[in-house]
Amino acid sequence: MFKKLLIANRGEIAVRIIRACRDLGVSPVVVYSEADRYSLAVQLADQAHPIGGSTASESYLSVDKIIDAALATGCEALHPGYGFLAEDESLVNACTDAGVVFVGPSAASIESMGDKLRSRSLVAAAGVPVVPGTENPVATLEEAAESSREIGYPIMLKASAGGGGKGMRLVRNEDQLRSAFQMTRGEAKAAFSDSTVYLEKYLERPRHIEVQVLGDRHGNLIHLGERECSIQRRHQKLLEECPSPFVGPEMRRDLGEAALAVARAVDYTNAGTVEFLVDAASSARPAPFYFLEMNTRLQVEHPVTEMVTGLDLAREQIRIAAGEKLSLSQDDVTWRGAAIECRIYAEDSANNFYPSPGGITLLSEPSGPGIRNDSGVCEGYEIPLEYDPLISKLVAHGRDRAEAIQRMRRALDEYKVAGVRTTIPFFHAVLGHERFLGGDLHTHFIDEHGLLSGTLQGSDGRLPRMMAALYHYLEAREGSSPDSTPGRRSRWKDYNRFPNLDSLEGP
Amino acid sequence: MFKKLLIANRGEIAVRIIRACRDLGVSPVVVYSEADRYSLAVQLADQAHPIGGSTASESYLSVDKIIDAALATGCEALHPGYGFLAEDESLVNACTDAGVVFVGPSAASIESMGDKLRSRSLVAAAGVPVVPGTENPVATLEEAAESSREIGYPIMLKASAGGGGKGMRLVRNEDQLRSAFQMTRGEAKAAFSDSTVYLEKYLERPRHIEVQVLGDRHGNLIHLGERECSIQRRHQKLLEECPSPFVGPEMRRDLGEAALAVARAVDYTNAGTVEFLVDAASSARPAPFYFLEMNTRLQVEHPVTEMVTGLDLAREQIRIAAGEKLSLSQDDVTWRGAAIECRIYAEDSANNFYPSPGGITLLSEPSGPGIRNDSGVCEGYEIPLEYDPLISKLVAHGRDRAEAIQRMRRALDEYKVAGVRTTIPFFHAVLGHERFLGGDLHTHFIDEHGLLSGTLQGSDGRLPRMMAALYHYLEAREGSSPDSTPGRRSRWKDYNRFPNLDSLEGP
Amino acid sequence: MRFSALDGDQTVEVDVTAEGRETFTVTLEERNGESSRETLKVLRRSGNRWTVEVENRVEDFLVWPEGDRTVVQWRRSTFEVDILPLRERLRRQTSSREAAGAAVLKAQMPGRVVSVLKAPGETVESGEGLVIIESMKMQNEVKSPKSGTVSRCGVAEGGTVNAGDLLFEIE
Amino acid sequence: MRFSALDGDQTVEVDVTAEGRETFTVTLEERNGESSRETLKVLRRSGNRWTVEVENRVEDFLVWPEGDRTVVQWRRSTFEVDILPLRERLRRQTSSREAAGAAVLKAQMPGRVVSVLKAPGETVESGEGLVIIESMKMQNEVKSPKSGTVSRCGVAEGGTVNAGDLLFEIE
Repeated sequence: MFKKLLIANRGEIAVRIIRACRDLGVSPVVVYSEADRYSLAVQLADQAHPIGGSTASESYLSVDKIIDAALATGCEALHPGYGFLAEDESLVNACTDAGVVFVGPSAASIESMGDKLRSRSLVAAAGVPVVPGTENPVATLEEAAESSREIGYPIMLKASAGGGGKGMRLVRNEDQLRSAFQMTRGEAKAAFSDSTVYLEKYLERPRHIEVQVLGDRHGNLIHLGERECSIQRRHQKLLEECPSPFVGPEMRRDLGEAALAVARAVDYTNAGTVEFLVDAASSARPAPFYFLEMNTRLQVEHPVTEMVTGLDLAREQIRIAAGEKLSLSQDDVTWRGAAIECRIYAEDSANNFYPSPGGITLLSEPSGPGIRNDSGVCEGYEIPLEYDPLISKLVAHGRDRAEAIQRMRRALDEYKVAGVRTTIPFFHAVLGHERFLGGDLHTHFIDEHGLLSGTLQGSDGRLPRMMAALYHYLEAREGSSPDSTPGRRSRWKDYNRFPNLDSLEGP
Repeated sequence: MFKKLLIANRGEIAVRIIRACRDLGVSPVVVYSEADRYSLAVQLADQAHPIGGSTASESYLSVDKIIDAALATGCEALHPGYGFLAEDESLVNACTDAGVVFVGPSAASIESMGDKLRSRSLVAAAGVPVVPGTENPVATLEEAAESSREIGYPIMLKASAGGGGKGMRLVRNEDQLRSAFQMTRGEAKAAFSDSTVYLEKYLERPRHIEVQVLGDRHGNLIHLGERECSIQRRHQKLLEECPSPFVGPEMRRDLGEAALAVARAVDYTNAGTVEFLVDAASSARPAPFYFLEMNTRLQVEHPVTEMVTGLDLAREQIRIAAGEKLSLSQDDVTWRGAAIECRIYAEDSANNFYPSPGGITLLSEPSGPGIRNDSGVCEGYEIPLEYDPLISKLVAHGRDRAEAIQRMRRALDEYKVAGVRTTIPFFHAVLGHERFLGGDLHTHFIDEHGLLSGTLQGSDGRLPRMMAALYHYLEAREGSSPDSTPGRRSRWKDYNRFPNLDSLEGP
Repeated sequence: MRFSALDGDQTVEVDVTAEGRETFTVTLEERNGESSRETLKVLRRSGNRWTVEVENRVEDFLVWPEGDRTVVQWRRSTFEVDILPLRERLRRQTSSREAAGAAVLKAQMPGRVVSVLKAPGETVESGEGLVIIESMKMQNEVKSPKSGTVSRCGVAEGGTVNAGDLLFEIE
Repeated sequence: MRFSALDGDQTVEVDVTAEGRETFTVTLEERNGESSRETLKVLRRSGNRWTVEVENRVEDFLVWPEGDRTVVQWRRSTFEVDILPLRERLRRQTSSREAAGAAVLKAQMPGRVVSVLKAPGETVESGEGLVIIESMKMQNEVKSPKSGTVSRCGVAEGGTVNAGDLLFEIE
């Protein structure tokens, strides 16, 4: 096993990997940008290496700085987490050159799956269904129009270098295609330096169901069952569960075998996720499913699989990277109960999910039976403007889906965050929705059921208004000035008093 | 199901029961003594009912006040937790009289098991082995001496009304018996108003292994496997695990059947625990085990069984009390992995476990995969002088015992409590002990391995001394006065600022 | 002590009176002109968190200031309360009357000023962009609600703004 | 700034010098007369918790005062440090010299005073009980370390004491 491992990431996933390191007896080293100096990950690590400015391009996206940090701190391995450089083969190659073990698949696997058009044909060749569409790039509008007529509208126009919901556009008829075609190519060129686009049949109300796979370097490859991630907003997952309420044992086996076939097609090692769209609206049973893409890294939502299978995926990742064999075979995998994850963001769910950066002035986290909170913050932490404003991933496990939901609602009630708005009220609304309780999910669930509108703002404001008055009354009596804006900063020093030193040391 | 339930307890178990209520949609009401006014349980409940003074006898031990609280708040059921009145049949009878459902067994079951001598003969009659000893009270010294010679020294002199480690005395020879006999009788009279004593063979290095049972009012009775609680100090459990590293499938079945026979002998319903002493030092295999006592309530250490079986025991208790059937049969019970619980007390483990009451000025609780922390406190909470100074029960679950231990050590490292001393350093010492890792446990483990001595005090004080100097340097610069004792109270108002109001309102 | 709270587009009065060390009576004028009264008993206050007994129920509130507003979280909802001491409300009404005819634009959320498009003295058309503010991954252009002249600008490129900060005033 | 810390029965000197806004050099005299020096870089302070970089490692400390002592928790151990500004140590040494011959008994832990057995002016034998203090479920009798006369008594029945509080002085 490695002695030291560099965590080339931030926030909750850096904390998650620190914990896996601790359980393995590996010394965790984190990198941090200027904005993350006071983060929980820095506090929990054995060593913290600064890598410069606050923007991602100055820090977490710089391959050179990450490799320099690994070498400077004497780390033998590097875990990329998710996002940033996690699916960038140039980091893998740089690790190889520097003699640092990359905790993840090979550069070749990442590259094959990074090109969406190439991965489609690889997967189709492996006998796994892909969404009906073109096998090759469509270079001209005429070609696109002809293919679209063959496939049948609506179609999805996709950038081959895109993924994760980026670089795609819905087209419902030939009129729309005319304007969309050049626009999508132009955007693809701008975003990915590659204007290649292709066409896929658009599924109206699909379910997003994905399968976790795990492979070692000794030829062992297993799947850990599925997760359903249909609760999305603008293609960003918000709530995930394991198992899917739609999937029975037979479909689980089919999905699992398809996922393994995909992974085998690219000689996959380490943890990966094969995403499928399931056409639940189709009358066919078992419902048809189609390969969407493969994520060649640990997913944000991996804890729901951990809760149900009892495995530690981050730990398995590091073990695999160290050359060890998988700690279990396919037959050893068992699923117990159900787990749900809510992504708690510093976003105002009552106001169109506007980001709500600022200082966390109070934090009280839920606990008790079935609850796990993978947090990246602590009281006094200031959520930076620069990154994804994820506060924590709240996970509830129960004997069945109903108990997991009950426990999640209890945990959301216990979870107290002051100083920033969060998505907690939004999840209350989702978890209380009849259709959600019935398991009737699809990727447009949030829009279709009006869960994005401003209705989350509380309505009976009588007591809150009284409470606000009492607050100002007591603040006035305690001597601060409620006449002026009682700015957030004024209270800040109670929590992180270090900035005070400035004035102590003199010029 | 009940609409409202009264929780006749405090601390972490009150919080635990609140959570079970939330998961069932029952409105939780807590009682609180003056000392518990600012407790976490009061904060989380729907309703909080004051029951007077801070001492237990003025509050949590008063049957009248508890019943009055249930009636005043309109509660249909009452959960006693553990300790206080949980095993007092007078509370059960008072509940019956008041028309309130008691969440627990019948008064008759409690009474049968409360008398240790009576329970011994009931259990022996049910064909379950009891520790060799007298079947009847020993009334005279002569009788005691004769029985002792028959049984063979060392023997244990026990008060029939005792239990839980109270009212017993070890006697190694007839000389000791002479002085011990009257003393134990006198103490039994003083403590339990009952001088009845009896004799038992004393086992030198037994393991304490207990079995969780669960019975409904429809005749269904199951066991949930064993817990090992051999890590004790003065008969108080400190660390518990499930499963026992000593128990294999065969012994689990035998212990389970014995526990069910005991429960059946008293028509037991609801959750209960049958405790056994296992003579692991005996050369016989399977090792002989003997009935010790039955606890007719939820145990402190129930979470380790919950983690391994996936069940919610507090929830099952309430369901059973509401007349529902057990949610599973014996064949449905499965055990996955291993769980360990550490009882985190406000006690100075470096100083003979002296209680360390005071205010918690900083609290940062562990989390992440496999970790559950059932806490009764929050930052700013002042641990009362009046009760058991339990801060929380930290539980770690893993795929096997080794992983559970690794995760527990990680969680203990993450757990930060300032303002009071805790038993966290003690648990580091236990979990790092070779014999513990080997599973070689017995009830004198702590004494025998010198884990109570002052060696837990840190030795290399170089950095801590530097840090203390830096602390006083910065305190001085920030304007407080380090020349005077920087008393704990001076910082108090930062955390619970309400006391300030005193001076605001004028006389 | 008397306060003025906004309820929709009306202002209503709120009165707080101390009844004892930890008990307060709060009287709230309703929109229909009637008033309601509650006795709030503060069981515990710990920073932004308040545990209050109201009508025999324990209620948990989070309260913190955010710009001009007071944010109250209660049960499963978030409330933005616009409340000021009565005297301060009267003072502000006067000053806003003085500024009548001017449009004052304030930041709706915290962010970083990416680009300032207009300077004081410049003329703007209705709908023309004034400033671009970025928060995390989203850029947001603030547009002028009327045609006129920039009379005040409270932002600078590269700086940050908090909710409620003045961005532009157009006369 | 210079401090005096107790190391066993010796006092050693500690010096703290600020090198910058968040970097400090601490020099510690060792018992053998040599001294060691570390540069402590405070990454974060949040209440009682300090995250400090020392020799490229991130170290997490909890520090809080308890009576006369400073409690430091570091890694898996708890340390009680007896440290005072040098000037204060010198002042106390003088005053303790003045009180030479007197035995001063201080509370070792917080508790409630159950019973006060002696009053000022009374004579006591060595080993005789002075006061009974209870913490949670344990009662503890504090005994006189010498024969003499009670010169001071800092406790009252029913009251509470904190660690370090004066209980009795015997002359």
